[in-house]
Amino acid sequence: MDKKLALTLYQKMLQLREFELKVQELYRRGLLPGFVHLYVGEEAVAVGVCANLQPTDLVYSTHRGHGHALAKGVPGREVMAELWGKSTSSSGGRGGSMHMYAPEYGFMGTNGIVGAGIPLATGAALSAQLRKSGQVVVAFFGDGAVNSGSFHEGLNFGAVWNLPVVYVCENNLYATEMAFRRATKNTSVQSRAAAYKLPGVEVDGSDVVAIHAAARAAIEQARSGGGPTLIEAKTYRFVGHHEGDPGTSYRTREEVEEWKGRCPIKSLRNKLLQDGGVSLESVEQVEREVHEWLDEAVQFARESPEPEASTVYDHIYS
Amino acid sequence: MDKKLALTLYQKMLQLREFELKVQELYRRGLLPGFVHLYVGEEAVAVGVCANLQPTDLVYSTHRGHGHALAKGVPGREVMAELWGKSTSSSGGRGGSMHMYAPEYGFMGTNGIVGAGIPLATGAALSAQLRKSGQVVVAFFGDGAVNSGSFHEGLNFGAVWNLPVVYVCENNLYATEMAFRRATKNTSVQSRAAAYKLPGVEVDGSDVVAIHAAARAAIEQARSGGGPTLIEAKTYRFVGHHEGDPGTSYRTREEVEEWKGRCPIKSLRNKLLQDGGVSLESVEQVEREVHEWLDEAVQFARESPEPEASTVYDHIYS
Amino acid sequence: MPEQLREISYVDAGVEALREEMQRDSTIVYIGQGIGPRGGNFRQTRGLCPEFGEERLRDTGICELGATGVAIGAAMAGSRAIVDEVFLDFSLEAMTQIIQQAANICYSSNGKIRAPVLVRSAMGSVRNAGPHHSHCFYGWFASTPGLKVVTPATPYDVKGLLKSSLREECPVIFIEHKALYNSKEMIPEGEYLIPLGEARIHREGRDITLVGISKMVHIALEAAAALEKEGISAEVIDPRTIVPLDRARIAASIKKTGRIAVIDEAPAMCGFAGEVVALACEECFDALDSPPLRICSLPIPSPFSPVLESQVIPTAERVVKEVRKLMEN
Amino acid sequence: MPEQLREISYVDAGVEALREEMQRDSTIVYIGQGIGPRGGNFRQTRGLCPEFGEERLRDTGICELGATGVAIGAAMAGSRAIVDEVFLDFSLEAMTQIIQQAANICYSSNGKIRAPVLVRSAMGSVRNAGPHHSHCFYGWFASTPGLKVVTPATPYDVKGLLKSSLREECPVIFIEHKALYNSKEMIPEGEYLIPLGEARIHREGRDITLVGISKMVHIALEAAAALEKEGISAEVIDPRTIVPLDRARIAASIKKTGRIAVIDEAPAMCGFAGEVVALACEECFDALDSPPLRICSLPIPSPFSPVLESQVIPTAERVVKEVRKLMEN
Ligand SMILES: Cc1ncc(C[n+]2csc(CCOP(=O)(O)OP(=O)(O)O)c2C)c(N)n1
Ligand SMILES: Cc1ncc(C[n+]2csc(CCOP(=O)(O)OP(=O)(O)O)c2C)c(N)n1
Ligand SMILES: [Mg+2]
Ligand SMILES: [Mg+2]
Repeated sequence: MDKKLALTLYQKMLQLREFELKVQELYRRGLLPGFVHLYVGEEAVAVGVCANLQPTDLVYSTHRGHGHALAKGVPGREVMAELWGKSTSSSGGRGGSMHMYAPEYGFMGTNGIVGAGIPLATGAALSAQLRKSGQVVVAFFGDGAVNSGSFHEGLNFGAVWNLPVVYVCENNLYATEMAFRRATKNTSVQSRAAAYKLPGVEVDGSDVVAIHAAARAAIEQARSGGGPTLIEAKTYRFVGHHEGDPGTSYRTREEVEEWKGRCPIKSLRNKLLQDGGVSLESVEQVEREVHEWLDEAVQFARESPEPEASTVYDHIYS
Repeated sequence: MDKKLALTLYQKMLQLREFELKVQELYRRGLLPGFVHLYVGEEAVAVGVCANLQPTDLVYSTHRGHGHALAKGVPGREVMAELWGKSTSSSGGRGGSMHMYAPEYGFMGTNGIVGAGIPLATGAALSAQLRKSGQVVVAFFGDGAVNSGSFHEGLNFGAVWNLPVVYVCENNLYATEMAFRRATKNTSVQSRAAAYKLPGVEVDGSDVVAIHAAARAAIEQARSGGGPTLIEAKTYRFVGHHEGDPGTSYRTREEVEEWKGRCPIKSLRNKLLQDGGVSLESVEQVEREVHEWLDEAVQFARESPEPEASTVYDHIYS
Repeated sequence: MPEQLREISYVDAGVEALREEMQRDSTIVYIGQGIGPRGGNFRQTRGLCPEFGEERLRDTGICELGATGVAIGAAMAGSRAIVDEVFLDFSLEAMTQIIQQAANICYSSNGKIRAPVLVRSAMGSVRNAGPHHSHCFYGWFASTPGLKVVTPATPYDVKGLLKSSLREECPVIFIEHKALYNSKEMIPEGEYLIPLGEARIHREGRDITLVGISKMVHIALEAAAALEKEGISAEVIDPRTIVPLDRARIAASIKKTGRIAVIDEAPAMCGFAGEVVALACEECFDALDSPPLRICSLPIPSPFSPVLESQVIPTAERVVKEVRKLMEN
Repeated sequence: MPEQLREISYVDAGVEALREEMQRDSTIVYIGQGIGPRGGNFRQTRGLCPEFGEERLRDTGICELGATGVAIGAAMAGSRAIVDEVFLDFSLEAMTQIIQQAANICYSSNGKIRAPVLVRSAMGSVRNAGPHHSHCFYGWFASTPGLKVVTPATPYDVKGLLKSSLREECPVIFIEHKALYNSKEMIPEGEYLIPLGEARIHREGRDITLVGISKMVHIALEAAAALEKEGISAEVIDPRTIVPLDRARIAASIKKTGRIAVIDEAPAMCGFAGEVVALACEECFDALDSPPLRICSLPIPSPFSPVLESQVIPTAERVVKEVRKLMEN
């Protein structure tokens, strides 16, 4: 394990975690409009994958997308400002949590519609192929998307046209309260790659280093013309489906606790300190930086103005 | 091979074949409105499958559905009258080739929308399961339907709810002019059953006895609570996609001729006469009966009245 | 004939209707996301699963296309099916099944196959859900022959209309409003049905007829109360069902008042508001003292920002302002 | 300034527009069923594949949902995409992508992401195709903010409007009519563009304005010719694009004639015809000598039977009869 890389991954994951906990706090205090779905517990997936991407590569995300946005490089202050409905964010407060776009960072959007990002990402990969841009596109989606037509039709296109796209399924075992095993008989997502003659890979979603490696291989393959891969990251959300859902009626406390025990951030921290040869001082320095970063983001968002009512007609068509 | 069964299968296949050739002729003479997709060459599939069904079992068909209707027991005169837009058919001329319904024979409809019958059949199977009716439902569909979301979502439902439904894919290698291998990277339909944890079976679609056997097993399994099977019948249409399409620009003459050489009807006739121990006389008797049956159907349809214009508002809601 | 009344919420009225009808008709199966043990995203099936079991309350994965097709197929084959899209927006996944299969089967089969399927969902803006969760395109279903379209505005109407809808032989699109689920009304103790196609006059008035459905009924009532203070007497009518539409009762009201404004959460373009304007012209042109007025959401994708969203959807203030202007002319 | 004219068919006019624009803009990719080597189910891409290759003319399997999403995604990422649904009916498979993704992206992203995707398809009744292949629900797209909707009626309009549509920055729903593909018209030799939002006056008249789009323009013209013999002078206007709608030109015509009838192949309920009625009321109520009239398809699923189908869709005879009745009042 490369020390510098590992520390970067740690910092990034911590940013995602602290960011979401702050969103939770602000939301509960009634400061943020709309609905939010938090990424707490799943940070290793977004961070491990996106660490392999170039700024010009593209990411299509989901309703649970703050982490993807941050991991792809969208500044925390802009994400926070968008959640707050402020005009200073990349989408000017028009989109909110589920419709947040920052193309200047290669972040092509969270999405309120489950599965919708899969064909979109595939199309972006077609565009990259046609333009010979060298870009790779990543589609993140949950286990909930796997039984939808969008998954089926999207992956088939990626395969038959051999497009530079990587499909990353964050299998956190539930879609809202619906256990994946109640929604389908085949609970192995990666095994479905075969239906499209694609390679499928399963990876421990709590292990950022493993994800990083799996994603690197898939992204390199995609970039070099080898076509798509379906990666299934087994992960878990430590929180409810959305803020307001305690997430306890359909999951046992033991199950939640067991997964929390495998926290990707704590694990990496321990590894860094134990066999990684990183000093406690460096780790704490990173942690301080994350908190400063977050404070700045919140302050920026809080102090930013709301959009002007007079702009309501802007950008309907262009 | 049971002699009596084989002769019945022969007769049924010949009915389908002669019926379609008559439709072709009538259509070319401008007597039939709308559009027709003929089943010439694929008769073994419908006949082999439906010979295992009870009258109360249900069939959901496709745009290429005359053969399924006849095989399920809808009288030839009613099918012909529907194609002619006459009031004496089961759908009273309101539906035509692609929207033909005869529930009294368990024929739940042809369909103008590719893939649409798959969820419908699955739902009918849910109803059968809930009503404990003992019915089995068969969904016929082409290779063209396999890449659609309807296939994916439909089969997943059938599997996860363990419904009494059999999915029969008539893989005739083309959807309109589009070769299956251009539409997808994985050209084995049966292999996709695994994605839903269902059994998949491939069968020679020119061999009615083989189809009969495969379908029997699947139907028995479904009826006894063992859940769905995906059957892939490799078949071929000897004619164009619809009347008006010569079907020659995207298929080589050799390919067409090769498949015609494997004609399911000729093959069975030869087998019956050679090792089946059936006399030429009995075969010719069957053939005469088929022609009489057809003549009667055409006469009935021709002489039937068109619907009254005044009935145009009937049955919009009930 | 004094009737026992009690207060109930919009969402519970729906649950009650479902319970009564599922008891009455054992062929009803209810299909959708989170409608089983969870009791519904909006609590719209709370308590039903313990009573009727997971056989009849069928939770699904996220596959509205398949679920809707399955429901229609079950309905064609002898069950009565309910498919819950949860958000109206998600019915977009299943349009082909609703429009092509459900709506046409009865007619195309010459009445031989019926598809008594109820497509349930909740529409409209609530809590800045944004563009993917705020649609109001009920007009699309209304424009499709073969479908009936029901859009209740109050608990009383939810119960009576849902029960009637579950006895129709055709597909019914039943659309509630998310923002109304917690609203309350007094309803009778016992069973009652409301026939589809009967408008409800919420408030009588002399000077103008306000037509609205679903949440806009309440906006209209709020506006009518404010207008009253200015000496303008507004009649408020809720058609309650778009198909069939109670043209007679709406026309009678317009003939009485001489003026009409339609308030609609959908954008005006090619929608329900235009339908009511056309009705007014067709049925009572000579009685019109001023042009029929449409007060609709602006033609803008739903903005997330509260500041922007509040510009888009009709408010009582906007209704008052526009009606006042109309009366002054 | 004499212009070189030549005759061309509706379908070939589209091919010509595509050829010119694909030459001009190398980012255009065309996605759909049978649009490659086959040259299109309606011959709507004939000859393009040999010229531009299968890289840019992408045949797909039967998966309109995916294909449409792919086209939108490509458009978001820097290509200009065309997705051909072939039959308008099949766009029902892809509604969620068109309505939720394409229409909203520009607004929600504050203008940062554009989706210049053209969704092409053919609508309407032809040769008794029946209920699954005859829909005319263009009004649904028109009611969706963020989409433009183009419905050309003639070869001249197809070419000029398709070229303009391929230069828009937003998603454009481009709907031809199946029954018009073989119709012919004289068009200029060279390149020309028709801006979206400009109605075309096909025939001037004094007594009544007939508004129609697509095939109904021709029904209106046929009716106008017949009415002329009865001494009724009808003006025929084709808005050509529903969004943006040329309200000014339509209103000016109504003000001139004092009467208006809208002819629409879609059923009346909640549709385009009501929109024009509302427009007439909003823009020229005082100029109306009689109530605005809707002449639409009957609210019935498309019947296959020719006898029945001919009852459903507006014919010139029906238009003449209804207009005559209107003029008599
Ligand atoms: C088409 C569609 N159907 C339903 C929903 C409602 N919904 C939002 S998130 C969600 C669960 C998604 O589960 P999954 O894909 O596993 O992602 P997770 O929330 O577990 O990260 C559902 C059902 C939706 N947004 N889109
Ligand atoms: C959703 C949808 N898309 C496109 C079509 C047009 N279409 C009708 S039949 C057909 C080909 C079907 O191929 P397949 O399923 O293989 O059946 P086959 O014709 O080979 O029997 C197509 C594309 C349709 N009817 N429905
Ligand atoms: Mg999940
Ligand atoms: Mg085929």
